[in-house]
This record gives sequence, C-alpha cells and structure tokens, in this order.
Amino acid sequence: MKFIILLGMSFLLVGGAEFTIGTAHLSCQQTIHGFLAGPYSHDIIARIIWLFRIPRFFLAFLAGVGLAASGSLLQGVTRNSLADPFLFGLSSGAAAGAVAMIVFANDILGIWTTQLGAICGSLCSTGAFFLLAFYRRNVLSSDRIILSGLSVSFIFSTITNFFIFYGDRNTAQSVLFWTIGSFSSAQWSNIPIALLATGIIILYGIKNNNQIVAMLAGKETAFSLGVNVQYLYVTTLCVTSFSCALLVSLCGPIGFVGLIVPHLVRLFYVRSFRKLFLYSSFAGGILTTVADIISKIIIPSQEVPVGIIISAIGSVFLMLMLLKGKGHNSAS
Amino acid sequence: MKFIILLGMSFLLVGGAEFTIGTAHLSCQQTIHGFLAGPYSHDIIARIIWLFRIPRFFLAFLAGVGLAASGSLLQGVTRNSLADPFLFGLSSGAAAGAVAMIVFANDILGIWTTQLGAICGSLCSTGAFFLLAFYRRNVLSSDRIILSGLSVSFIFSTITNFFIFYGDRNTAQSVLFWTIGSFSSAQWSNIPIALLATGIIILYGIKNNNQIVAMLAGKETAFSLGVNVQYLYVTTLCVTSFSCALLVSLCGPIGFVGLIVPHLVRLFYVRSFRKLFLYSSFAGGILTTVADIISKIIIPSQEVPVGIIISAIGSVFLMLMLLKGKGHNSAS
Amino acid sequence: MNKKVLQAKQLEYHYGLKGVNLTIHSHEKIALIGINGAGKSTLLKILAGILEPDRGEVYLHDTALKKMKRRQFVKKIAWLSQMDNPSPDFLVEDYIALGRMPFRYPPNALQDKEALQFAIERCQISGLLGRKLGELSGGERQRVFLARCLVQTPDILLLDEPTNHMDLKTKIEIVSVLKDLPITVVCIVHDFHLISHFFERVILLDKGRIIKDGIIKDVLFSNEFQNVFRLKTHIVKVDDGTEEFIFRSYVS
Amino acid sequence: MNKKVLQAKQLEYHYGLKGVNLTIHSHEKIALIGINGAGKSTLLKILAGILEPDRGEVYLHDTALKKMKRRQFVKKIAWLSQMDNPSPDFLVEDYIALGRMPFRYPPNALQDKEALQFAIERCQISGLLGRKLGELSGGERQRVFLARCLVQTPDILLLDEPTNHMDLKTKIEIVSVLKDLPITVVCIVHDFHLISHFFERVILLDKGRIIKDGIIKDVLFSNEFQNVFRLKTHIVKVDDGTEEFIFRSYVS
Amino acid sequence: YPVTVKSCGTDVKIEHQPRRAVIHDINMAEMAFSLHLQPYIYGLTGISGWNTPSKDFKQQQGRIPEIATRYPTLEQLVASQTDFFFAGWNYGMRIGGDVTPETLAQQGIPSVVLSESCLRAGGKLELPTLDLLYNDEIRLGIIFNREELARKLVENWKGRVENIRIRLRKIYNIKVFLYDSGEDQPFTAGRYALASELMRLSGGVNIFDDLQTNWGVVSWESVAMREPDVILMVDYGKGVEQKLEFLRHNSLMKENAAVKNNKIYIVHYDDMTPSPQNIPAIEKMALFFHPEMMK
Ligand SMILES: Nc1ncnc2c1ncn2[C@@H]1O[C@H](COP(=O)(O)OP(=O)(O)OP(=O)(O)O)[C@@H](O)[C@H]1O
Ligand SMILES: Nc1ncnc2c1ncn2[C@@H]1O[C@H](COP(=O)(O)OP(=O)(O)OP(=O)(O)O)[C@@H](O)[C@H]1O
Ligand SMILES: [Mg+2]
Ligand SMILES: [Mg+2]
Repeated sequence: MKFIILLGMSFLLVGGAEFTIGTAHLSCQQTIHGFLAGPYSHDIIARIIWLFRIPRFFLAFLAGVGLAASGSLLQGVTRNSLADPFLFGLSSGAAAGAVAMIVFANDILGIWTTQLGAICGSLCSTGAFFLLAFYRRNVLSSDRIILSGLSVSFIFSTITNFFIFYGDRNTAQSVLFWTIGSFSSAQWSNIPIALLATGIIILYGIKNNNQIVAMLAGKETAFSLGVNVQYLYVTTLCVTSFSCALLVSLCGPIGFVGLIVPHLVRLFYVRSFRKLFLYSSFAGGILTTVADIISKIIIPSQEVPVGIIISAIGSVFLMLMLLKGKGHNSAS
Repeated sequence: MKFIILLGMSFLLVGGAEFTIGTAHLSCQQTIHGFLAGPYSHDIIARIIWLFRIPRFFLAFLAGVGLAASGSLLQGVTRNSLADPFLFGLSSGAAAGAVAMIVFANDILGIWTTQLGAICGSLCSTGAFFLLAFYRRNVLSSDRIILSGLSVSFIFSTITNFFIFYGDRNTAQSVLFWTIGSFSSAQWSNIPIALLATGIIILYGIKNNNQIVAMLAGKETAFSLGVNVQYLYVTTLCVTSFSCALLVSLCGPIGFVGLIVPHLVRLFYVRSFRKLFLYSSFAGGILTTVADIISKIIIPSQEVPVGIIISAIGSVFLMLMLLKGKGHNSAS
Repeated sequence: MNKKVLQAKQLEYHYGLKGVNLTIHSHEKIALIGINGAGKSTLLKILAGILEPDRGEVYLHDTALKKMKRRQFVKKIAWLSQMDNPSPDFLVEDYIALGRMPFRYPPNALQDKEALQFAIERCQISGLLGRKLGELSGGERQRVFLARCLVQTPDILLLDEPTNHMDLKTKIEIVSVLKDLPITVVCIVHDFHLISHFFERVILLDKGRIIKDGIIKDVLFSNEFQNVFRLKTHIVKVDDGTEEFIFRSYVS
Repeated sequence: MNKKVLQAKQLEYHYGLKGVNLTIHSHEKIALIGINGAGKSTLLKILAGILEPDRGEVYLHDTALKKMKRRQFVKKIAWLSQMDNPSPDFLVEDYIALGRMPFRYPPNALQDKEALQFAIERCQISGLLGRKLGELSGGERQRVFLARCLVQTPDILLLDEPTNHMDLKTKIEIVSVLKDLPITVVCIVHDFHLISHFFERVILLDKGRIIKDGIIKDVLFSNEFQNVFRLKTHIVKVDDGTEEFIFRSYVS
Repeated sequence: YPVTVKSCGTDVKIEHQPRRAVIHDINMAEMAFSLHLQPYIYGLTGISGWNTPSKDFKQQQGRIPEIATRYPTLEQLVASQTDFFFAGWNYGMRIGGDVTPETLAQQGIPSVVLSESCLRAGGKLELPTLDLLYNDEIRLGIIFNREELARKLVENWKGRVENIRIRLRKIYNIKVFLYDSGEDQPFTAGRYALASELMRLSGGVNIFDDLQTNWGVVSWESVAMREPDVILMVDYGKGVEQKLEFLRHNSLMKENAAVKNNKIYIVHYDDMTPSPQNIPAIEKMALFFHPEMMK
C-alpha cells in the first residue's frame, strides 16, 4: 500500500516536471494553458505539450521500468551480477539492425525505419542466441547462457561496427547518438508498443518472480520446488529479449538501467530478494524520467542525450552507496 | 616443450604473413628483398616493411597476449566469467582520456597525444576504482570489486559520451574508430611500451597464476593456503589496469580478447585451470595477429579496423565451439 | 496405512545406478545407507524427479512420474540436497517460504502460515529469522534447509543427509520430529546409531544396487552389511534397560 | 613430545567467541565439540588465522600469529573449511596439488610428489584423479578436500568436520589415518563414538566459551557435557572385550 | 623554393614544388582544382567512400586515381612516394591515428592541415569566416608556385561576396533553420559552424545562433517555437526526399510556415565546408532568401 502511494506521488511529481520543462522554454502558465487546450488545438504550445512532452514522459517511465525489470530478472535467473539484457547480445542485435537501416535503407518505411531495423536485428540476435544455447542439447546452464550471449553480442557488434565503417560520414554520429539512447522520438504511436513491452515484462515478472528467487536457492533445489528451470531460462530470456527489443527500438540501447538499478536497489534498501523485482522496476522508471528532465535543462536550448544523464546519475548514486559503506560483504 | 615449439612455429608463420601482407601490395620477392635491405635502406619497400609492418606485428602480438592474459587473471580472481579489464572501468577511463584529447587538445603532443590522454584517463579511472573499492573498509569482496568497477565504468563512459556529444560529427567518427581499435599506428617507439605492459602482466601471471587458481577453491581456503587474498585482488587489479592502460593507449580498447579468449581456450582444450593462463595469453596473441592480417586484405586498398575482425573471428570460433557441444555443463 | 506410495522399477543411471527396484509404503521411515559413491544420492534424486533415469520408471501412487505434472508432483514430494549452495544473501524467512512455492506463494493463507509456523518451531529456527544464510553456522543452515522441506507439507520427504553438521542433541531432536511426522520419510544417513533408534526400515545400496532391504536388525546383522562396511555388529544392553548396536571395524 | 604448539589467549570475536584460552601440545589429537552455533568453527578459523580475533592473541610455538609471516604460518598449519565451495570444474589432481602452494608450486620436487602420493593413498582417492570436483559424490569430495590438507604436510591440522558426508567405514579409516599422523590434529566432530575411539582430548565449547577440556572420559561424563547436549552418558561392555559409550537423550 | 607555410600554427617547409601530391576529400580537392593543380596531383583519398561526386567534379578529377576510398594508411602514402599531403583533422587525419603531420614528417612527407579543422581539433572556439577558405587557397598557391593565380581567385571571390553584401544591406535577416539530418532530434549548425557565417552572408540568420557549438543536436520543439522562415537541407548525394517527407509528417513541423510554403533550399556537403563552392552557394542562397533584392 505504502508502495503504491509512493509510486503514485512520484509519478505525478515527475510527470508535472516533465510537462513543464523542455528545450523550448514555457512558463508554468503557458504549460497549464497548453495542457488545457488539448491535443487537437492548433496552438503550438498545446501541440508541444500534448504531442511531445506527455508521450515522452510515458515512454521514459515505461522504458525505465521495463529495462530495470529485465535486468533484475536476468541477474536472478543466471545468478550473475553482471548479467543484463545487453550483455546477451540483444542490444547488439538491435543496434546492428538499426544501423543497417541508418546506413542502407533509404527510409523506405518512414519514421518506423530504425524501429523496424532494431526489432529485426534483435529478433535475429535472439534467434542466434537460442540456437547456440540449445543446439544439440536439452540442458541449459547459466554458463552456457552467458557464453552464447557473449558470442552473439560480439558477432552483432562486429556487424554494427562494420556498417559504421562502411557508412557515410554522418553514420558514425547518428549511430553513436542512437546508441547513447534518447526519448526524444516519443510519439503517441509509440506508447502502445512501450506499454506492451513493459506490460509483458512486468506481468511476467510478477508471475514468475518467485520462481526466479527460488533459482537463487540453487538450480536443483528450485527444480524440486516445482520450478521448471529450463522453461524458466527460456521464457525469461524470451520475454526479456522481446521487451527489450521493443524498448530498444524506441529509445536506443540504454544499457545502464538494467545492469545497475537492481544493484542500486539492493544496496540502498532491499534485503529481501523477493522485493527486488518490483522495487527495481519502479526505481528504473523514476531514474529514467528524472534523467530525462535533467537532460532537457542542463544545456540551454540543447538536449543532452538522456543515456548520458542516466548513467551519470546512476553511477554517482552507486558510488555514494559504495562510499557510504552499505556494501554487502557476502562470501563470494 | 611442445608448447614452446608450437608457439615458435605459429609465431614465425604469422609473422611472415604480417610482413608480406599490407595495404600496399608487395610481392613475396619484394618483401624478402625489402626485408634483407634492412631498416636503414632508402628503399621504399624496405622502409614499409621495417618501419611499419614489423613493429605492427609485434604490437599486435603483444597486445593480444597482454589483453588475454589480463582477462584470464581477472576472471579467475573475481570468479566471474564476465569479468574483463574493460568491465572494470579501465577502458572507459582510457577512452575518456583519449576522447578528451581528440576533442579538445589540438594534437599538442604529437603522436603521443591520444596515448597520453588514454593513460591519464585510465589512471584516473583506476584511482577512482580503488578509492571506491577500499574507502573505509579493509576487506574486498568480488561483489564489491564488480560494483565499483561498474560504477567507474559507467561514469567514465558518461564522460566520453558527453565529449562526443560536445564534439562535432567528424569527431564522433574518429572516436568510434579509436574505440574499435587498430594496430595501424604501430611504430618502433611503441614497442618498448607494449613490451613493458605485456611483460609485466605475463611475469605477474606466471608468478601468481597458482594463487589465482587457488582462489577458485574458495576465498577462505585460498587464504589458508597462504594466498593473501586482499593483496592478490589489489595487485591483480593494479597490474591488469596498468598493462591494459598502456595497451589501450597504443591500440584502442579491443574489448573482445580479454573477455572471450579464456573461454575459448577453456572450451577448446584446457581442462586444467592451471594451464589456462599461458594458453589464453598465447591464443590471444595469435588471434590478434591473424586478425590484423585479415584486416589488411579483406577490402582492397582499405584497412578494416582490426577490432572488427578480432571479434568476428573470435565469436565465430566461440559459436562453433558451442555448437560442437564441447560446452561444459557445470552445475551453476 | 500400508499403501504403496512410491515405487521404482528397474532404475538405471549411467553413473550410479544399475537396476534398482524399490517399493515404499506410506508412513514408512526409511534409511538409505551405503558407502560413499554407492549411488544413494543418485537414487534419491531420481525418486525426487531431479534426475531422469536412463531406463526404468518411478511411480507415485501408481502413476508414472513421467506422466505426472511437475506441479502436482512437488506438492507431494520434498527433496533436500546433499550439498546445497544457495545465495548467501538469502534471508532465512524468504528461504523457508520457498517451500510454499508449489502452493500459493508468497504465503498468505492460513494454511501457509501454519505450515511456516510448524516448520520454524520443529526445526528450532525462530531465532534465526531476519538473518542471512551466509551468516549462519553449519548446523543452523542445515536446520533452515530442512525447515524449507517441512514447509512444503509433502507426503513424502526425501532427505539427503539431513543431519549433516548437526550436533548429537539437535540430530536426535530433528530425527524425532521426522519420525513423528505422519508422512513417508526416506533419509540418507550415515549414523547407524541414529538409524537404529528412529528408522524402521533400512535399505543398503552398494555399487548402484540394492543389496539388502529390511528391518533394522536384519540389515545391520546381515553379511552384506558387514562386508560392505567391513564392520562387525554387536548388540549390547545399556543400564537403562534399552539395547544398542555397536560397530567394530574388522581392522582397527 | 609435550611441547606447546598452539596457544590461544583470551580470544574474543564479536559473534561467536567470548574469552577463549587454550593450549595445544604437539602431537595431540583433539576433538572440538559443542552444539550448533557454539562457536567451534569460529574458534578454528581464528586458530587458522582465517579470522582475526577482536581481542586476544594466538601463539604458534610462542610466536604471536600477528607477528608471523603468513607464508611461514601456512607451512605449519592446514585448515579444512566446514562448507567449502570450490569451482565445480576443478580437476581433482589440480585441487589437491594446491596443498603444495605454501612450498613450491606446481609440485615438482621429490618431496612434493611424495606428499601427493601419501595423501592420495591415505585418502583413497587414486580412483578419482582426472575427474572434476563437480562430478564427485559428497563423501568422495570430502576425501579430496582432506587430501589437500594432508598434501600441505602441516605440523597442525585444523579440521572442521572432516568426516562430513563419509560413511562409517571411511570415517573410521580416515580418522585412523589422522590418528596415526605424527602431527597435531584438532577436529570438530559431532560423532562421539568416533571421538571416544580416536581422540585423547576433548574440548567442549558452549556459547563461545570453553566449558570443559580434558580426556575423553572426563568430558563425556561431565555435567557440562550432559547439560549442554541434554544427554546421559552410559558405558557398556561389548562382546569383544572393549568398552563403548552410549548416549541417551533425556527426553526421547 | 624552399617555401614555408603555416599549418595549424606550425611552420611547414616545402623543399620543392610537389609533383606527387595527395589530397583528401572533395572540398580540398576542389580548392586544388580551382588552381588547376591536376598535373601535380598523384592521387586523391576519401572521395567515393563518403560522397557521390558530381559530374563536374569527376570531369575535373580526370584520370587522377583514388588511392583510398576513405582514410589512407601511412603505408599507402609512403608506398605511393607522396611528396605532399593536404588533409585536415578528421578529414583524412585522426588525432592518435597513423596518419598525422608528425608521422608524415618522420617519413619525409610535408603536409598541411585544413585551417578550419585546426579549430575543431581543440583550441579556442573562434567564429569561422570565409578567411578560412581564402587563406587556404592562397597557401595552396604558395606551395604549388601559383600564388599569383590564387590571389586573383580570392580577390574575385571577395568581390562576389561583397557584391551580395551591398545588395542586402538594408534588409531584414530572415530566420533560417539548417536541417542536416536526424529524425528524433534534428542535427543542425550552431554558432561556430561555417554554415552560420554563410547564412549570414546570404541575408539570413541561423535560428540556432545561440547554440554554443559548431554542429549539434536540438529538439523539434525548439525548432517549432523559433519559427524559421526558410529551411536549408543538406544533401549528401542521396537526395533529400526522405527528409522532406519526414518534415511534412512531423506533427510540429507540418504547421511551420516554411514547410507549408515549401520554402526549402537544398545545399550540398561541399557548399557548407570550406571549399570554392562556398561562393556560388552564398549567391544562390541569397537569391532564394531574398529573391526581390537580388533581381
Ligand atoms: N555429475 C556426475 N558425473 C559423473 N559421475 C558422478 C556424478 N555425480 C556422481 N557421480 C558418481 O556416481 C557415483 C554415485 O554418486 P552418488 O552421489 O549417488 O553417491 P552417494 O552414494 O550419494 O555417495 P556419498 O555418500 O558420498 O554422498 C559416485 O561414484 C560418483 O563419483
Ligand atoms: N558471518 C557471520 N555473521 C554473523 N554471525 C555469524 C556468522 N557466522 C556465524 N555466525 C554466528 O556465530 C555463531 C557461531 O558460529 P560457528 O560457525 O562458529 O558455530 P559452530 O559451533 O561451528 O556451529 P556448527 O556446529 O553448526 O557448525 C552462530 O550462532 C552463528 O549464527
Ligand atoms: Mg550422496
Ligand atoms: Mg561449524
């Protein structure tokens, strides 16, 4: 209950800030006026608020939630604190796809070009990953998952790099910017996709979080408790891949959230593995939205790519945590 | 003994190929002629061979050896198969330094500009890492090492990204190229540095490999066998940081070698942890040199950045290994 | 009372087992013994469905295990691993609550809470709640593991050396608890004194085969037992009127 | 023969120990007993230099441990952990060779090879060479662990439940080996029968304090022992003329 | 000969008239071609890897080969026995790369660096002016013993620019938005880009004149709020159809006057980097911005 109230309040607060603040300076009054004018007004301020800032807020929040949730699930399921959706080749796949589109496709698909490229890329990489992980064996181990992920990740980043090398002189920068990640492409038409991605991962997480926690008790023990370990590996990988593919296609591979937020939450507050998932998700959402706000005000009339801000805030936080000495000294 | 003969032979073979192949087309005869003419000849071919190709061969080999050795040591010491010198913030530091130089400093220090930047950057990041890992506590754990490394890594990649954002679009391209890694700037004056870096890590490894193997028996057990666990953490991190900083400054952050080569060696052949270190180092060296040769011939009259080729070859190899089903199914 | 609950037919496993037949009746308390590497843990894992046998079949209440839904199966059978390696950061209460996974989880219903309460009490771990697994002593940890199995409220408990790390007092208390449970219990135990007091039936495994199966006295005095362990079994009378088995090594 | 080799003075540790004084003489075979959580493992870790005491001091041959070089110390003392978690991919021969680390490593000299040979023989693990730790049964693994300690050719063996997972036969054989070693051995053991046959001296720990220290009979019949474990000790005569202790729980 | 010229603040000594010069990128090649230096040029680099050169350019290039389609390697330059290399930082040379003035000097190859690129490779930010072009052209003239011709050429250019300045003396500077690329966020020229100066000379003002960088990313909402009158679009040789299409569908930009009235002008890569093409580009832009004044 407390959790829900907290969530609601921060949501409103951050949302308000997102609407008011942007690269175009609007006064509070203008914002409210524009807000009330509604999305169909021809007023430019109303359009800015309704067509850009509001969907952008939702996209930022949803992406943060989805990525952090994926990270926490994957770290649990592989029992490796360095696991994250992007180490497993997924983001490299998405990047390769997006870059291929940036370099080769003459915008055949309109504004969806990079999105589609990213999705195709991540489908390919996920496919390759599963092929590697499963080919000729029916038992997955976390070691095998990690190795398969790494090899896929490297092969696709090779492809990406090759495209960049091959592409024209703008490619490098477009690619770099895309890779840093940004929410500026937010549109209402994106929101259902983000909602789908995040919704799936959250539902999956709520349903299976317990099983993933059970994995931390050991693979065989988890199995003896009714956790279908193999199935859990596969579904978790599928769901996180799918969701992250969608999110990455919308806002670029924002790598930090999935990897760090679960650690942050663990260091900061949550001793119980069971709560890690929900808290991480929420913290991820707040982190991305706050970072998005900051990205809009830190340099006048220019937007800093939000990926930069996210990892700046996040790593400063993590450093503070480590310095404050809340670090847990588990026998490793 | 067999090992040494194998090493010698592959060394000669690969070396020969490196001397003959390059972006300027030379026939075998020309190569031999140039080779015999010696470094002080005014013959163009002799100059190309002696001033470019030979130092380049050494740089490629030494860098491969050093990076793979670092990776194998770090994976052992942290008992995490995803550990590598670049996940611990070192390469982000080097990159930040190098990028700062590329963006801000006008080649003030001549050919040493990026090198110095990279070294300064990695010193900063390593310093930050140790501060975080040690501040107010005298017990290091592998968890803490990983978290400290991650936070440093992210803060520096934030800085790098910010610089890139700040720089112009051609900068982005230069930066990306630097990040992919290349041996093309090899010169004789670099070789002593590479030799120092790789020599240190190899000597350290030979001396301490056993202790690192002992760490795999458990931290406390290793301690009871006379391994000074804390000291080993610190020295391993210091030595790998130092060596990789130097290597990165010479040829860019070639991330693949340290992370994958030890796995490759383990999958391929080596069951004994004790042999992993030397075999990985050697395999790393061969991988980078072979990749360098390929990078020079794959596109006519154009050199592909070697980092691309390295990860392409390496990951294809890893995939084949995984598909061949030599994967070890350890209880995870 | 004497229903067959678990049956194994011609179990084979590439390492460990060579044609094991076994019938376990409800409410039996069975000790599985054998020298190291005899295949005890392997057998238990197969019975618990953790490993799949290369050949042969396990039946739970006459249903082949292969044909059962895993979800149904784990409501009936709890298994304790010989060497477990849970994350050291696990909170004790989170860990034992895992036992409710086959039912509803997190535990909320009265039934769940009762199961938890029962296990905490019987395993004497109320003092350990709120601590992390990595901060417990060996015996404490083992009790927590066992509690997780009890929380599962199974019909059949398959325990691989449950009394590991435990001192004699705790061992006795814990095994008494097991004995008094109105369920089937199969334990791998190496302590024959403990067995002689608490288990009705003993199964002796050697080189992947059951070579003796019967009531305690029969097994302990059998040639098979004495050969396998190279021990001679004596029986003595204690002051308090009870009897006790004593084992003497042939050599020492 | 009766030299003091290891002394503990007023050891305190924030969890576990409260003012422990202890003197161990050379060639003694000591069993450390106590209920779960009594602080046995903590004490052993402090004696082995794994943990640093909050207060107090450990002396090896009259030299304070703090002042000794770790390298020297580990040539003298081998320690076996209660719950170890080595990488499952470790080869058995690589693992036991670790015992030579304090000397020269990898083992080459004749002396090293002899130590290895000796340990492999005594712990009966020659059949396990070439296998990985993850593929061993519990008792096999435990023997490998112990072999690693023997390979270390220490003056003092500090063993935390070395007979864990072992069957009775192996247990007896292994403990006989320990008994016959011409060195000091301190074991944490929960099996009092085993203790009564193989250990001269027993130290009883409770709540971080040594509450009884003496020869086997004295300790087992002491009130402290009987209170701590809530057991009554009986002594019985066996057919073959030997004596045996029998323990009866107050309650059951 | 020998002559000494400045290159990024350092003196470069040219011992004799280069006979095997190598020149990087379209814009620098055009500078050379405008002095008719083709006979002295051994090869070009970095042309077809990135650009689709115009027919005109190809004709001027004649039979001069392209040594490397992108960045050359030091080995290639040495092997072709180059005696002069003209390139820029991030145009053919990378800081920390294998080809830099220093590594070239070690091989006895003199090189000069495009002046504009000195600014971008660090140092203090200065507002770029057409002097960058003028000086480089004259420098090239000195090196190849064509100083006279170069000075005449530059005088001619200066006159053409001055002519426009006089005509546009009294007009109101229209607001120009340069749209380079980018869909999520537009990539545009800032205060320190030569493009801003070119716009100013053609009677416009860059709406992002306050952007404290040379090229940077802004947001559509600020573009919309600043209401540009004209949009300049950069064509990298692949056409601008997709960018146009994008603007017409962007929910904010489609309300913009420039988009609605199709006040969109297309420029090329070499129009916006220091090159002889700058001059005609200014003339054409001025005509587009202020057709009434230029008649
Ligand atoms: N993963 C494995 N791979 C190969 N062989 C194995 C594996 N696990 C166990 N074994 C072998 O199978 C045999 C039976 O093992 P099991 O663990 O069932 O023995 P156990 O009776 O439980 O012994 P203990 O009393 O020591 O626990 C042993 O010889 C062991 O070495
Ligand atoms: N890392 C730790 N942090 C906090 N408390 C601990 C830690 N390790 C052990 N303890 C506590 O210290 C006490 C003594 O632990 P110790 O491991 O020495 O017991 P023990 O006598 O070896 O017990 P057992 O027979 O169960 O192995 C126990 O109560 C235990 O809960
Ligand atoms: Mg077993
Ligand atoms: Mg203990």
